[in-house]
Amino acid sequence: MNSDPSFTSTARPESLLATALWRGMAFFLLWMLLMPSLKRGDLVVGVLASVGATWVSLRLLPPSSGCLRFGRLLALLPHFVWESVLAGVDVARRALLPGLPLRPGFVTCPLGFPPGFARNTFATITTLLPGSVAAGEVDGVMVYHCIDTSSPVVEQLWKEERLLARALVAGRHHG
Amino acid sequence: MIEILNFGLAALILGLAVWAVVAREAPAAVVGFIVYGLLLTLVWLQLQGIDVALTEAAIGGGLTGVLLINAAVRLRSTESTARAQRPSASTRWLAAALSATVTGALAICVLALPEPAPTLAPEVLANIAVTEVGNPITAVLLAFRAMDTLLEAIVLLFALIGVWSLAPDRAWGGRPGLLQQADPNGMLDYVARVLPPIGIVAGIYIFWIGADYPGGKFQGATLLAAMWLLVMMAGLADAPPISRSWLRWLLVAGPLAFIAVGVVGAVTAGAFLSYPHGFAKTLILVIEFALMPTLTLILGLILLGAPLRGEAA
Amino acid sequence: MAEFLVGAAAFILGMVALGLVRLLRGPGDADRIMSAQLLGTGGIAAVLLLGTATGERATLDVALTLALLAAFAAFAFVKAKLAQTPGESRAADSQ
Amino acid sequence: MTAGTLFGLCAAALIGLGLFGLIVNPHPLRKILSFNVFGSGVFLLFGAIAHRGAAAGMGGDPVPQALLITGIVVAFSATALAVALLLRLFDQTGSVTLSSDVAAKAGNDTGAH
Amino acid sequence: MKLFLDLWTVVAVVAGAFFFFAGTVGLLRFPDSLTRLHALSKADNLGLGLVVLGLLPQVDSVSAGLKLVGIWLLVLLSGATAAQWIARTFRQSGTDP
Repeated sequence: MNSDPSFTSTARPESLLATALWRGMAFFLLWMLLMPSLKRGDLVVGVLASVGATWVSLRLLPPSSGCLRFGRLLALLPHFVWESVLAGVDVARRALLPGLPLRPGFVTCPLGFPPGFARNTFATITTLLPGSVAAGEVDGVMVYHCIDTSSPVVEQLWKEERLLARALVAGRHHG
Repeated sequence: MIEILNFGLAALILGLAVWAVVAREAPAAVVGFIVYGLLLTLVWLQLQGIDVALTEAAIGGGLTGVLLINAAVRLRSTESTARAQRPSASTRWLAAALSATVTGALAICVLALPEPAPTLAPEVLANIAVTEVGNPITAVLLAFRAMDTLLEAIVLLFALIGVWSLAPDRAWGGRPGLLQQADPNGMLDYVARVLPPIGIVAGIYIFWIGADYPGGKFQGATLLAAMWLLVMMAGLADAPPISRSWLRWLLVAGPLAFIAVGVVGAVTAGAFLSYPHGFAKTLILVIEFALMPTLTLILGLILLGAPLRGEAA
Repeated sequence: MAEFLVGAAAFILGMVALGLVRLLRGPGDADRIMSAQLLGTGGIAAVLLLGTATGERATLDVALTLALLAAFAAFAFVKAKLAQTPGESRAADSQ
Repeated sequence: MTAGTLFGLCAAALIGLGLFGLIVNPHPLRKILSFNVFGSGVFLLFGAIAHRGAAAGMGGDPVPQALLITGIVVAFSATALAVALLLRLFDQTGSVTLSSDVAAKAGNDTGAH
Repeated sequence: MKLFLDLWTVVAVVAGAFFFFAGTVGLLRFPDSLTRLHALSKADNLGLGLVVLGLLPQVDSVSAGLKLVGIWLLVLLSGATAAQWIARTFRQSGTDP
């Protein structure tokens, strides 16, 4: 698997404790969002739930598997929301106007992200973008199903990849 | 407007039930049944039973669907022989006549229900303050009809023992279910890594809020069990061997705590499962916290089925 | 406003119910699962609309439960299918 | 027509449908599925009656609603047990027929070795 | 202000309902299963997003609004991953890429 070094070398070594604290805070925020109450019992159960969730998340996604930079992802959010609106409009047009071209097919798209968490996140986000649904990989190269193979899908995906490389830090190894 | 919605829902539910009964292939029928469960959730909302809607969403839409679809795909090869054994036309007509009679009789009963309807709601409201919980359903489940809930937990345990006892002799004490291959680049793996922590927070929230608002241990435990199953389906964790003593202790911890509280009630308050004055909420919480892990484990393990592999696998 | 929200819920349910034609006609099992997914998303939208119309906050928890389990059946289904056909499974992919 | 009456009638029809499927479907899995339709019909009938008992500011009578939750969970465990039995029968004999002569024959075949 | 917010709700919910409609038409009309998957994974996720957007001014607290958005994100995650998972299974079992 030859991946572009620029995608992996940016992974700074995250200490286990720092990751655990960040995630624990995120889960506690989620709890407060679900149950906006400051009663003592509610807070205690909330802390217990966050600790449990953090423990499970550290086992499922150890810090070495890569991370998201939430701030940068948030900055990209308007772009992706707009793109997914375009995706919906695109599909709606093709569904409702019989005259529009429909040339479905597969394209392969070599990506810089190594396999693992970062690439799966990229694939999930791009599935919501216009014209492409990720469909697994062949020999380590991503395959996309396109609704219109005459449109420049691969170039579009590469553009998104460059944007997302800022927010997604690939891990050192699989998983 | 609400009538249109209700009529549409009723029509859709009937159509899907017909499909689940008559569809040619079992997987297609099961998918219909999953959709049916989802629409039933909406019906429960329309009938003002939010607690029931939550249960249906978690169990009807989630766990039952997984259980049945798995079985339908595995048993696909047996369908053609079964189709050949279809009962004769006269049997089918007889069955149709019987079913129509039952439906007719029930419909007449529904239309002849007494007015005003008998209800226990005022009694529940008058006595709920004693239990110190805010959700009347939880008060019924753990105070007014606590015996039902205790027996239910025991029924669940017996069902699990029944499932386990179907194990072939060589696999007794081993791990339930088939070994799942991990697939590190697949999407199931991705979801099974990202979703469970969120599901844990949500499941514990649904459990905890049940004291005062719709929710409770069954719904919360179902969510937790579903997350556990997701992780096992992706091959990220294996099911524990059923001979482990920690597992068996956890499985009986809930009912034992329940019975212990009941006995305490018998001594201090004069009747089995009655709570001494002022301690109702504390004791209800003790039961809830003890039942939660038990229910999660039972609901997850019962879905995995009988042990099929030795411990080492 | 409540009347409009209930109407919208009824309309969306009607729309996604039309997609159930795929449940009847298939042709494959995947098409059937897709129509169930469509109804799942539409059902969540209907729950949210009805919950807002009645002002009952707890309906949000129903929608949350549905959303967490939305793709569960689809995953279980594909997993079961892959287990049935070991020959053509992941060998092509992940070397 | 009130929601209670409408869904009560709907429940009566579901019970009939489930009963019909339980009798005429030869495949055990389809019998389990029909049984679940039957069961949900019973629950819905119960729920419709609970809804009619709305009083004291509650949307429905909480006692039957609480029993419904118990019922749904127990029905799930019964379904799981039935499916486990069925899969075990399939693993043992390679078929899932409930017809006694065929089952006895299959049982003899596997018992031979 | 109330009128403006109600108008916002009506517009967004109607737009959301429209995308559910379009998704259904796509699911019924598109020629093959993989193309139908596009209709599923894009149109109705957008539909749900617009419904959520429309409901935001109608809920009584910020946390309820954030919960709505969170539910939408969960549906996006499960919808997009299920779509990929189905697409991959199709590619492997059916036609070659």
